[in-house]
Amino acid sequence: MIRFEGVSKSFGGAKAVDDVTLSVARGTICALVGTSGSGKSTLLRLVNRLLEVDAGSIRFDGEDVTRLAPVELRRRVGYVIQSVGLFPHWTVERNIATVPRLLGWSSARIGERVAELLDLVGLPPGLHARRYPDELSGGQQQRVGVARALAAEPELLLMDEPFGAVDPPTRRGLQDSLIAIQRRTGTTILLVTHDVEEAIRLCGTLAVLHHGRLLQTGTPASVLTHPASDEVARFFGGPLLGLNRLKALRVGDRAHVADPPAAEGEPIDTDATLETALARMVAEGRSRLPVRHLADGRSGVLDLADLVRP
Amino acid sequence: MIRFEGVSKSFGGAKAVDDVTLSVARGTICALVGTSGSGKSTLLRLVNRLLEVDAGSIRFDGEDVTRLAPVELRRRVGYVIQSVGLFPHWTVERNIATVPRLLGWSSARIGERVAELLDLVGLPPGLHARRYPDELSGGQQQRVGVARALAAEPELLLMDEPFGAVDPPTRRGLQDSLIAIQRRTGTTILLVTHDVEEAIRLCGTLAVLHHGRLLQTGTPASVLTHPASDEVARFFGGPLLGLNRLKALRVGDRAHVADPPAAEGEPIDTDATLETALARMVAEGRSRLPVRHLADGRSGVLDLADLVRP
Amino acid sequence: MRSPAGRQPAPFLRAGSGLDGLPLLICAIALAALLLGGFVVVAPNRLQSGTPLSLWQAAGPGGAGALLALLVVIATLAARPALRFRRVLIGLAAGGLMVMSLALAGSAASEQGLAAGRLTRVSLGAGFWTLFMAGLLLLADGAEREPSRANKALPLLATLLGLAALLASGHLSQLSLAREYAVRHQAYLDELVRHLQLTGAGLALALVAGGAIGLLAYRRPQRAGPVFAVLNIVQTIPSLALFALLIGPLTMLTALLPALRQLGIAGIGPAPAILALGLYGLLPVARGVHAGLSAVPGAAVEAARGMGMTEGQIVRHTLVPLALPTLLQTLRLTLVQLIGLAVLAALIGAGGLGTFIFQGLGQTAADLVLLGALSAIALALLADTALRGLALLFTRGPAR
Amino acid sequence: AAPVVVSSKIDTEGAVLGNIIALVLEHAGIPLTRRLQLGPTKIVRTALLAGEIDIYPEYTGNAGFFFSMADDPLWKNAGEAYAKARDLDAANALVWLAPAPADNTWGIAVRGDVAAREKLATLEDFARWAKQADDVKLAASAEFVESAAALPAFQDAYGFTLSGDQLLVLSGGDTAATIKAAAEGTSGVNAAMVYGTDGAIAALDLKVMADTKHVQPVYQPAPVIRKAVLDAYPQIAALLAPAFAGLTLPTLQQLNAQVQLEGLDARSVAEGYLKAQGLLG
Amino acid sequence: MRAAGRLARRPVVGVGAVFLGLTFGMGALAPHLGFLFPEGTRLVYTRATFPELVASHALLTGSASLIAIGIGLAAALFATRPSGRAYAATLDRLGALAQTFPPVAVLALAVPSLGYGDLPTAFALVLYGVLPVMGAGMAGLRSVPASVLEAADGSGFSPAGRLWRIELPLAAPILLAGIRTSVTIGIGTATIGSTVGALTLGSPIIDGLSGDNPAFVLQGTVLVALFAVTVDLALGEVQRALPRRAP
Ligand SMILES: Nc1ncnc2c1ncn2[C@@H]1O[C@H](COP(=O)(O)OP(=O)(O)OP(=O)(O)O)[C@@H](O)[C@H]1O
Ligand SMILES: Nc1ncnc2c1ncn2[C@@H]1O[C@H](COP(=O)(O)OP(=O)(O)OP(=O)(O)O)[C@@H](O)[C@H]1O
Ligand SMILES: [Mg+2]
Ligand SMILES: [Mg+2]
Repeated sequence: MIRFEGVSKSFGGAKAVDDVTLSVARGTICALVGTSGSGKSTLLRLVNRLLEVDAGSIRFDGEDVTRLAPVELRRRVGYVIQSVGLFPHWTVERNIATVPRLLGWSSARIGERVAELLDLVGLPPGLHARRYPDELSGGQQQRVGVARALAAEPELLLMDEPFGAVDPPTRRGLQDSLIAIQRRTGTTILLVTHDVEEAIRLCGTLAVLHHGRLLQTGTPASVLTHPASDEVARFFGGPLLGLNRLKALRVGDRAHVADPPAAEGEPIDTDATLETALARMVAEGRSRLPVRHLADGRSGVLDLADLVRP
Repeated sequence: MIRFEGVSKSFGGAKAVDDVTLSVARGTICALVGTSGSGKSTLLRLVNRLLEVDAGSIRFDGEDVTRLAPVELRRRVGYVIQSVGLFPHWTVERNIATVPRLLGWSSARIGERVAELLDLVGLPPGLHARRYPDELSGGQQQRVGVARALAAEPELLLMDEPFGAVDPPTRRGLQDSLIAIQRRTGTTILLVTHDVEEAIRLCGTLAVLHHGRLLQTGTPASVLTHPASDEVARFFGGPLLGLNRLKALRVGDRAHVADPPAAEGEPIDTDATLETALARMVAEGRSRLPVRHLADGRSGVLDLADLVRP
Repeated sequence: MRSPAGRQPAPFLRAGSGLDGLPLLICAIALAALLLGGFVVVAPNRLQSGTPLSLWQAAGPGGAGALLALLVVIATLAARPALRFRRVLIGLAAGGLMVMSLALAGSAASEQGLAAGRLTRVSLGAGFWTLFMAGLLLLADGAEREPSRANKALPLLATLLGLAALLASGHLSQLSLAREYAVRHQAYLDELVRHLQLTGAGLALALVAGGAIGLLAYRRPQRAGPVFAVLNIVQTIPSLALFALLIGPLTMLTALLPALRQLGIAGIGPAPAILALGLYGLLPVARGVHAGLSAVPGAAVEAARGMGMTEGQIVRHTLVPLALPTLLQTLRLTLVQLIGLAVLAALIGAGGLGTFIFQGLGQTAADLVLLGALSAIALALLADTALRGLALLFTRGPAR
Repeated sequence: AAPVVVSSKIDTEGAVLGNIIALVLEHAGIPLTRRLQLGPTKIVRTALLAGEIDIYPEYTGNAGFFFSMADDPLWKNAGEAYAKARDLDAANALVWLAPAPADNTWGIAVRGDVAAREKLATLEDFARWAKQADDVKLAASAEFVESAAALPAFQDAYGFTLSGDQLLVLSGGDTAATIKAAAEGTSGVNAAMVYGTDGAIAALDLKVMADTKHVQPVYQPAPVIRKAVLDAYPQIAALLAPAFAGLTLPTLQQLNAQVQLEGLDARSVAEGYLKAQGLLG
Repeated sequence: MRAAGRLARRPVVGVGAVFLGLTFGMGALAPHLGFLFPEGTRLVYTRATFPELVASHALLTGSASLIAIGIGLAAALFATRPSGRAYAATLDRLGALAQTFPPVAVLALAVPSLGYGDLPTAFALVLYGVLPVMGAGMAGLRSVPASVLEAADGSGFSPAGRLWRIELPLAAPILLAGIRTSVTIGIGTATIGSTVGALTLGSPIIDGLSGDNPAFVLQGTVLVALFAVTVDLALGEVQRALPRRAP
């Protein structure tokens, strides 16, 4: 879907992005993580040509983006900007309708789409459609920003810290909505985040940037299990790296066939994270949990000891 | 040291703080946590009389704060404001010297103190003393804000999300500095934070606010083990509450005398958190760790199963 | 979103508490001025200064009592913050104060004028003006603080209607100001139109050129510094000097290019006046446009670009609407400034309301000066109010 | 043909005379544009020379300044002054039409009460008073103080000097301002520069000091017209002659007073005068 | 040394030098400029020397500006204190109203009560000078971030200490810009004081305009324009040199 090849970008001599090569497959979510100033936002902006590459190429569906007219390209690519950037003089409704209007959709179709999107991001249209951005809380604003980027069913979604400024419970809710949306629409997403947990929860691929260079790519599990360098390990929690690994691994990865008698209690799903399993064990004071269904249809158990299996 | 008794405060009819009764003992750190708008900042401002209580009383060292002259009171109480608020026209040095100058310290004494504080917050004085706030990164600014509040060795320190705008690794560094400072000076601290981990790491007492009301107070371990209500449980991670509990409990709470043979490997300290222990187990793929010294001087072990003991 | 700690409102400003100090203060000043200063001034003829008559002497016990009663009403209303429609009522009372004091002055002028013969002139005194100004300020203050648009407009419109009715009734015709107007009502209309034309043309010039400069400065920030430095120097040249300076070059220009004269461009008259007005408007317009555009949140512009808006659409849908409050404010300030400056155009033969001022100065007829000056002020106030109203329409209601 | 652009100076008398010209031409059916009270002498004269205006009333004595020969004694003789002005301006393709008899010359007036107390009637009396008393304070325009033909000429002829403290100089000041300052004694002023035709002198109880030595040039108002325009409308000369001939000193003073003191419109004052003269049918 | 060199290259030095040179040299220069003007024009202004005119103009505008700055600053301070905030809008409006009044009219109306000369001129100048200072003062004081004010209060500054050490230094750049505007407006407006007997650089301009003398108009115009520009640039220099930051 989107492929960076040897992409570099400098600002006045300083390299913000340095020889990055990275592919994101259609329908997947890829997280760009890295410390502040590592070039994440710059990389996103290169995709929709808010910036132009200095060297290398970016292919969107096989086509070099520099061959596409910027305005057309941007209408095919949704963009959630780091600082939300809602248009303060337009209602929520009108904000979300921005791209559809630019594309000249009929107003009936736009109306339907806006209502649908508001539902999707959990804002009842009746309550919120006609409000202005400054009448919304920060979290609601960010949801509108996401809805706006999704409006014209973009093939690719660029999200720059979409939930950056929200308190933990709200943030979890937004992540759940995003997962649901992505499942429904199959959009490809390139997501920038500071938040390790968010990256692990949402994304199939992690790409770790540092000083503009790509340090490592891979699934959350592989990156956390085998960090390529100290930098990567440090980013994912240093001494607590091991714990973050539990966020990346799933019950199915470690559960084993139930040796009857199966454990008591409410069984846990195979695709729950090991972290959730551990939390339940701690909370319930037990070291074994029943597992609902293994991949092969049989049920099983998860032992505390399974969590620390190397 | 500081005692709130039935304190209430309204803004135009809406209660921001509602009948709060709370004591903070000398030399302890108390965390005020709660969702956005729950009245945390308001409660702090009532202490140094940037706001006045509507009802109830606040006693500072046994004396009602309304009896103290506001200016005197504020010079005895350090205040780290939520939005940093450094004086942009003054150097770092001069910013930190604010209260000592107001108190009329000699310049030699001020110079010494500033250098000492800069060291304490990890900013080499030679490099930073003569810089201006806008030449510092956000994290460095927050450290200066903390140093400024500490300058005159206040008896009480009010900190409103002192490390709110900093990325996770830097934040951990700042928390470590704060712990060190507090250990050295024995200052009483009232700390507002959004960050559960921070609250648990730093504070001896948690006070959970919701819509202006105090829902629960207690040690982190007790609050996390026995949340008083669903609200509290939700704030501390909902399904992941159990994991957060591991942050609040220490190895010494669960380790037991070594049944020889003791476990292999580098022993862990008794005052490390269970979370750290778990992280090591996951990282090293082991379910048993040696413990350096138990409270009674003997050495011991920590088993994976100890983590989930009810 | 983390909300920055807002500035704490002063405790006594909190809704529903305390009394409103401002109307009380204004009433007190008005009362003092009435007791100390003359309400009207009676002069033996048009040129000589006259002797002041107090409100009591001029309006009799009835009139004086009625005016004082109105002041008491306002003060009472001000002291009752809980009252509904309080601001509207104060506004109406303030308007009543203006209309009534003018009416009383008109009556006094008729009586005194009839008593003392043809040459006698009755002018408005310091006491009257203080009272009138007090009414005006109360009206404006009320309109600004009142949240509802309808309630804002009501006292304003009522006052305007009252003043218009009073003027139309002929009740004021014996006031010196009215007599000055009466003998030159034809010329007055011409000069008023002339004044508007001059101002309008100067404003148009300033808007086009200044707008372009402001846009340029926004697009190329590195050029903004020098451009504004040069404009600043233009602004610094005293108006009298600028008007005078333009006569020479323009005369020379028309001598060289007689064709220009066909276009009505000449060394004296409207051309240099408009040019000078345009030059003066340049800096405020350019600065306002630059500031307005620069204040548009960068995030909104980036979002617009990221959505795939073309540059034109970004300007139309994002830059202009978001900068609009500042742009309207710029328009308002520039217009008001130019209306005032256009008075000087009369000095170089371009006409306008300044004509009356300079004629009046020549004849030392204070009321003729006032006729010109008050007209210019009224024009400026009207323009100001109208553009404020316009700005209000363009800013949406609830959240601000 | 193009309309005749009628103009005048900015002062009161300019308004009256300009309106007289305009009304007469209008009555005779000559198309015209009014640009009355255009500005001070400089502006109006420049405009006439530049062809931006076609006709305006000017004072014969001023020609002395236009041609830098103000010191010539011939300006003190009414007939010679007019003839000289007419001849000099012929080179500029300008025609001076027949002047009015009124002489709007510069003079000095003193407050009535002061004049009575000090027994002042002539400039010789004034000089005596100015020499012995130091409470004389004269309000005057800068032009009056500076111009060799004005105050310096009086001082030379009558042998007195006024110090800087005894003068209140109003830049661009008109006699109305000086008269008012003297009448009201503002800032201690008790004497004023006046013009012969000022309407307010008597009404404000000022007494003009007689110029017994005839120091001043003669300033008779006359319409000055561009020759090209006069050629296009040759009847203008004959039309304006009777209107200006009727403007004697008392008449012009009275007309000015109607504008200045009564505040009447210059146009209706002019109309009244022309009607009274039977010139408007 | 380097600072002096840098200063020498600032425009204010050049413009100021031309201004001073013309002030003292105009008398000598004027007789040679006959070719510029119609024949017979008197070339040398004699009522007062140009240094006298400049000195008198400067004294008048200087004192009026000081008063205007004092009043404007006091009003701005009052309007930004808690007790005065309710009066801010009205003060602002009063100042704006004073500015719409044409200065010539102010003079005409002030003379009967204030007499002729410097007094009514100074009155008009003060009337005109207050608004820019007041407006800029309010804007500057309001521009101080709320967080900084809260930090100052929280540190235990007294209200006066907060004003003096925190608010005024931070408001200074904006305030100074207002003072700059006020003073340049004053220099320009003072010229019309000559019509009521004040001695200013307006005297040659207005005498010239009414006395058919373009030479006087030009001399006065050039000098007053240079004066205004010099003072404006000089204040700009002060603004630049003002420690954005205090030691
Ligand atoms: N327009 C620009 N001009 C100059 N330098 C820039 C520009 N944009 C970004 N940079 C620099 O490029 C580097 C990368 O910036 P970028 O915004 O991509 O970082 P980021 O990873 O998004 O950081 P953050 O997490 O703080 O948003 C930084 O050093 C930044 O200062
Ligand atoms: N000055 C004020 N005027 C009116 N309402 C206020 C004021 N200050 C705070 N409030 C209101 O009081 C409530 C509590 O505010 P407070 O700032 O104490 O919350 P908080 O817990 O600090 O929130 P946050 O975590 O977002 O900083 C909020 O509803 C807020 O809107
Ligand atoms: Mg970024
Ligand atoms: Mg807060």
